[in-house]
Amino acid sequence: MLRHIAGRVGQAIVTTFGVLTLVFFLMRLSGDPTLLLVPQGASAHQIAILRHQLGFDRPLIVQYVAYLRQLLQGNLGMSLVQRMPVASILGSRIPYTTELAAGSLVVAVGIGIPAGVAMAVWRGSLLERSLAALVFAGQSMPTFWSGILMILLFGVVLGWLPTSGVAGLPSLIMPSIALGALSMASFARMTRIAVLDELSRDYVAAARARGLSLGAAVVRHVARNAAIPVVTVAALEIGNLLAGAVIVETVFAWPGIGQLAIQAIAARDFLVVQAIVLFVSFVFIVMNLLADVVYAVIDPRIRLSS
Amino acid sequence: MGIMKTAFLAAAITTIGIAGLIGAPAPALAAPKTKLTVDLPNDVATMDPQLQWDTDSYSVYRNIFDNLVTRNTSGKIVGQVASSWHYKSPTEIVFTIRNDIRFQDGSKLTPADVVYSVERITNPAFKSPQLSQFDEITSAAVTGPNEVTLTTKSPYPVLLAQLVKLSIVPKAYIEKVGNTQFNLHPIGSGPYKLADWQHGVRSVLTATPGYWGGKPPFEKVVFRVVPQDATRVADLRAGVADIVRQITPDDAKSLQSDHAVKVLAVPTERVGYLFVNAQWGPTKDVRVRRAIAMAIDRKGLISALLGGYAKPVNVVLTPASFGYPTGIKPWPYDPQKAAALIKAAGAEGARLPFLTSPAYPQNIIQAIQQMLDQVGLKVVIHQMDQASYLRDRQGTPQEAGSLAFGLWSCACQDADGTIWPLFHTGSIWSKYSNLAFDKAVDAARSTLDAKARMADYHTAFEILHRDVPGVGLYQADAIYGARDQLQWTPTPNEAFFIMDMKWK
Amino acid sequence: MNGRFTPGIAAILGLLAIYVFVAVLAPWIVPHNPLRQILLLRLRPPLTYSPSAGWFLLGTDDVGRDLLSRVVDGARASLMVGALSVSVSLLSGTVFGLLAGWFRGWIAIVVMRIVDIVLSIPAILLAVLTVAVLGPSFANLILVLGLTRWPRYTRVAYAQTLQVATLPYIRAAEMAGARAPRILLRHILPNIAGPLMVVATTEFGLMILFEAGLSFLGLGIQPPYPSWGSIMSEGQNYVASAWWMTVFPGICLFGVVLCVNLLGDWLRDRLDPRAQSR
Amino acid sequence: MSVALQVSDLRLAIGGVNVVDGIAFSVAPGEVMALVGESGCGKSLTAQALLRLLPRQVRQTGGRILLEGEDITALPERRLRQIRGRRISMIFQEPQAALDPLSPVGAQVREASGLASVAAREAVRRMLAEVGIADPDRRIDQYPFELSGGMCQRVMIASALISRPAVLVADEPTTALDVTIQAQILDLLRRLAAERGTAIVLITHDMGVVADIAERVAVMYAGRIAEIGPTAAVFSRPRHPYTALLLAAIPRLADEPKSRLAVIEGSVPQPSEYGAGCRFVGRCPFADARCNAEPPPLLETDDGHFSACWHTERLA
Repeated sequence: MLRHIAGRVGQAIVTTFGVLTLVFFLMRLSGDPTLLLVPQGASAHQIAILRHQLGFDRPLIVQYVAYLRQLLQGNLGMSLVQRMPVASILGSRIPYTTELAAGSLVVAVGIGIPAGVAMAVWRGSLLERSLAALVFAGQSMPTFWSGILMILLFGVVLGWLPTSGVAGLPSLIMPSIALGALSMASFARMTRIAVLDELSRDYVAAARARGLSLGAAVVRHVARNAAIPVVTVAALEIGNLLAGAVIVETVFAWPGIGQLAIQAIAARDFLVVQAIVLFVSFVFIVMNLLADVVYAVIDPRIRLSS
Repeated sequence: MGIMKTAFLAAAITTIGIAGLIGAPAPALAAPKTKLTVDLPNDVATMDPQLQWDTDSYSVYRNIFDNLVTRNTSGKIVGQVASSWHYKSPTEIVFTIRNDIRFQDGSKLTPADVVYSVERITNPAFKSPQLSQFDEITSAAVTGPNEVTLTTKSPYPVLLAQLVKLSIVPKAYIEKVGNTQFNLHPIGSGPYKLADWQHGVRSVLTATPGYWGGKPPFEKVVFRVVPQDATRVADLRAGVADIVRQITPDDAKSLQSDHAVKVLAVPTERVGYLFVNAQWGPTKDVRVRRAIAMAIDRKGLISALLGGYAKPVNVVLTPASFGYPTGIKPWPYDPQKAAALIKAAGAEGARLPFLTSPAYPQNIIQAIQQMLDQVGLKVVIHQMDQASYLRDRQGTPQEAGSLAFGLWSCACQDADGTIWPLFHTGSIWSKYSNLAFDKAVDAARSTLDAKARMADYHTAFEILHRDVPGVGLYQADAIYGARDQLQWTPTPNEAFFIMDMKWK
Repeated sequence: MNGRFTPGIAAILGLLAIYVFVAVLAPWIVPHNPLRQILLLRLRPPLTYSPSAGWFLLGTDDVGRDLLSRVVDGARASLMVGALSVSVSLLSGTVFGLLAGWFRGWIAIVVMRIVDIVLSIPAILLAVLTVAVLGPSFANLILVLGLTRWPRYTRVAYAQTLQVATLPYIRAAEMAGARAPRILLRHILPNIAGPLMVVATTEFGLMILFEAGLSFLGLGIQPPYPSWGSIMSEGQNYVASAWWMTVFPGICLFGVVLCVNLLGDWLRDRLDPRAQSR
Repeated sequence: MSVALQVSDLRLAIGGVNVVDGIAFSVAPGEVMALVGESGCGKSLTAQALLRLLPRQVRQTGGRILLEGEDITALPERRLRQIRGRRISMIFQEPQAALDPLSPVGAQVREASGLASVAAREAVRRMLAEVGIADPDRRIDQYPFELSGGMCQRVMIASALISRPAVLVADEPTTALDVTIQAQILDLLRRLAAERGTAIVLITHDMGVVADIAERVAVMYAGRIAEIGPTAAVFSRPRHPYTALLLAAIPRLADEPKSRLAVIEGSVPQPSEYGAGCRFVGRCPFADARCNAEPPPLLETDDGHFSACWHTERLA
């Protein structure tokens, strides 16, 4: 188990390094923030001076090595646009994204998993078809569209919920639904397949032959067995949620790292973008390791064999 | 698990904290208004006033800091930290500094702080993007008990207009805490001080007791970040916000039917213009450029798309700026003649790349495209993000496209800040070269004699009118929406002084 | 939902056919020129009639263009973006996956590591970044979407190829002297085409959503040409006053993506032995 | 003679075709009755029907199942749940697949006992001991993956018998096990049947197993019973050509228990290919016009020995 985890971490480090490198060069190829920073009337000479002072006239490879060196010392650097340590910028945004991701997971898991179980148990019924339509509807809407319409309906017309921004739990509801709807279908589909898979196994028939009802068999035996692939999906979906958060946070003016990422790319705030990508990779790794731990908790074959 | 738990906890605490801060939106009518809520489209980029001058940032920090000089509501430059000034020579200007100003930490504002502020922003090592606005200044020195003298390279007529943007920062405090801490926890001498700044969410200012300029009208001012136009308007209607910055002309029109709110609009020095590349492509031919000028129905654009919240301009400058010429008539709107000119130039069906970014009004750009297509051109819109737009627009004549829409403001209300960078030979914005024009604008930039400058600019604008390296379209309004009780007159330079506001 | 050909699936296929039909015939069936602006008739609600210009069944947009015509014409852009970008990513992703699965060793290590790298950058960020580098154009949009999504196919193609390559008849073909390209194309590709088609189907819906998302950020189809995403993005500021600009293209987009997703799910059930009834 | 289970005229249909077509048999307490046939003959469906646990697409279209005299064919699901595991229970072909991999085996045995915790644990422990599991105190908390296949089947048997049901349906209980283990499990079943008076319906395709354990045997072919009777009689004097061919196919080495039914020429007809007459007609050496036209009835040839063939006399 430990060796397995070490291997995973090693792989993840290689991946993260690759991600960082890719993003570093992509960002540098897209220009630099100097033009965005200077007042409109600045001359070419004045722009060149600022670019030099900011260090963007150095060869790319020099900038790259300097960045890596700084990173290895645990320093994410200073945002040249906001003139603040990148770590503190990120630190102020991460809680919001965490909040949003948690809210969306509640929506996605809370609807997706029961729907998936129901779809498997009542396979071929009208209920299955209706649930399928529901979860796929959630996945088939552009988040910004459903977001805008929700804002219009619940925020502007009905006035039940804050239109956007951060204002306690009520303001979390709409963004969570908009974002959670995306993952809901993945959870439902995976749960359905996993439960169907398990339902066809002999131990379910054996449990029923012992006098258990189908419901009791699902609760006592199927649920835990089916949970294993679903946990894998959950770990992957966290990544998808972070990607979806980019648009949702922009629509709802939610001050998380998704919104920050778009703003930072637009502003060519390189170090902030790189730090966000680093953070996302980190979350990926942690989630996958967490999934491994959950497997071990659920499955005695993993727990006891290590 | 630990990480998740901590994050959740942090999130929960944030949520509770925010819920407490926002409180009830609708205040009781009887109690005096103590808290003003403002919706801005963007967060403050930096609280350090010497790092940039974007509208959202200075809407906030300009209430924390006093500047050396400022503009009054009628647009005239008046003293703020300086009580008066005089030119000792064409390159030396002497300011008398008020001695009754204190910073928010209680320390006195001295001439040394003024000198420090100038030296800080002009020090290349500080990497201020604003350096270019002040790099004509060669030295700043304390020359008397309450006196500071600034020296410029050459006679520099726009100096005072540029100094409107110079905030005075506390030397001792910055030297103690450093630039990063100063940016996060700024201290100024203005009517408000920063109480809380949640990045991307809000900044909260509270009134400075005993402010030298009088009692601030509200105890507390909350600036919220609300990027969506529609949401700012909804907040205003719902009473969640008392005043919102930057609403669209369409929203302004729809707000007129709501009696609880009002629209505050003022013509600014911001000019909407169409750049026409005189050094590359079909528009190298002056006939094509003139045809473009004649193909655009500016009045139609303004009435249909800007809801009247703009005024047509005759040149690439607004009347709010020094140097706006009176006698020059624009090219008349005449699509037939334009089409004929294009035919004569053999440019029928010529492809004109039209650069733009999401920062500019899309409907105007598409309307211009149709107007130009109707006279026989083929305009192709290239929409890219702002950074790429600037890179291409400021690149070589080939990269800059044939056309580009721009909204120009030099924040100095002077022709020098507009047509010099836009059209002077060798400027990064200019894809045009005319030595007579260069001579006129160079002359206007190096004399303090207002009459002579006016004459120079008249000459310059006549040349531009003939050569059409750009088409002035309109003077844009700054449009604010406010609750009806708020008394305030917005200014052409888009200052956002809480001190000038009142609640009725 | 269980892999059989039901009336529901027939209805979905029929609806998709209508979409494609409308998209192909758009230039001939639009009631107005989708690019023609009438500034005096901007932001008119659905069912507006103008004596000079005729009916505007779905209203007009913010520069007075007929919304119905733009939505119909937008179907073309949206479906084209979906189809072309899926083709690009399907093709490149499959080639990499086949090669990695066939040759294994360091080629597989390198390819699959790149796959991991690309997949661990949130797709929309990668797309925004790449657009910033390449500059926006229709071709670049396709390229960007394709380049962002190919790893999905590579993963599937790789896993399937590994599996299929060990089958006896492949080994037999190999021993009989068939060369790698021939084996890959004639024997392995047909065997892994099913799962790839399932991925391609759901990706198609995703790409349409993706284009809309990029348009929302101002980086999609170039104006004045309409795509559903760009119409909605132009409409977002008028959502309170001119809801039709946001609602109608959104419904069209929702409809097609829903159909494609349901179709993909049906295909998956048909092809995935694990989900078959026992 | 008392009867634990009596099945009469059982018909099961998939999409309108009777895949089990009117079979009938009965089992006495303590008796082992084998249901033997090739795969697809309907023996497993019959087993599932006995517990009323048929797959959804299968419908019972006729017949009665009497469990200790009570007809369970019409009982509601709620009553059936009280019967399953208490009065009739089942064990499966792959014991490891029939146990939930994530639950301790003891818990799964207890599930069938319907007892509360403390008493249950002791009951489970005793039951495990009874099915021959050494060190039941340790095993009770172990997971299926920690147990061997034979041990798992013992656990299954324990869970099936802990409530002392009248009937145990054993669906190919030894097929997946090693030869030596197979014999042990069969011994165990025989012993328990005798000791507890449990009637066992043994589903198998293995004539060797039948010979080893069953007192009576029913040979199924294509959804019908071809021949039924005491094992000794059927083996010594088969009265149906199918049985005869099956027996002939057993390798001569008498103690070879792994004999399979695979060496008869031709193949079992698909349900869609069933004709009007005898279903073995395609593979039968005696087939004639009558066989093609009319299904042969199941007639008693000797005492307790029945066969469904128009040509029984030719096998005498």
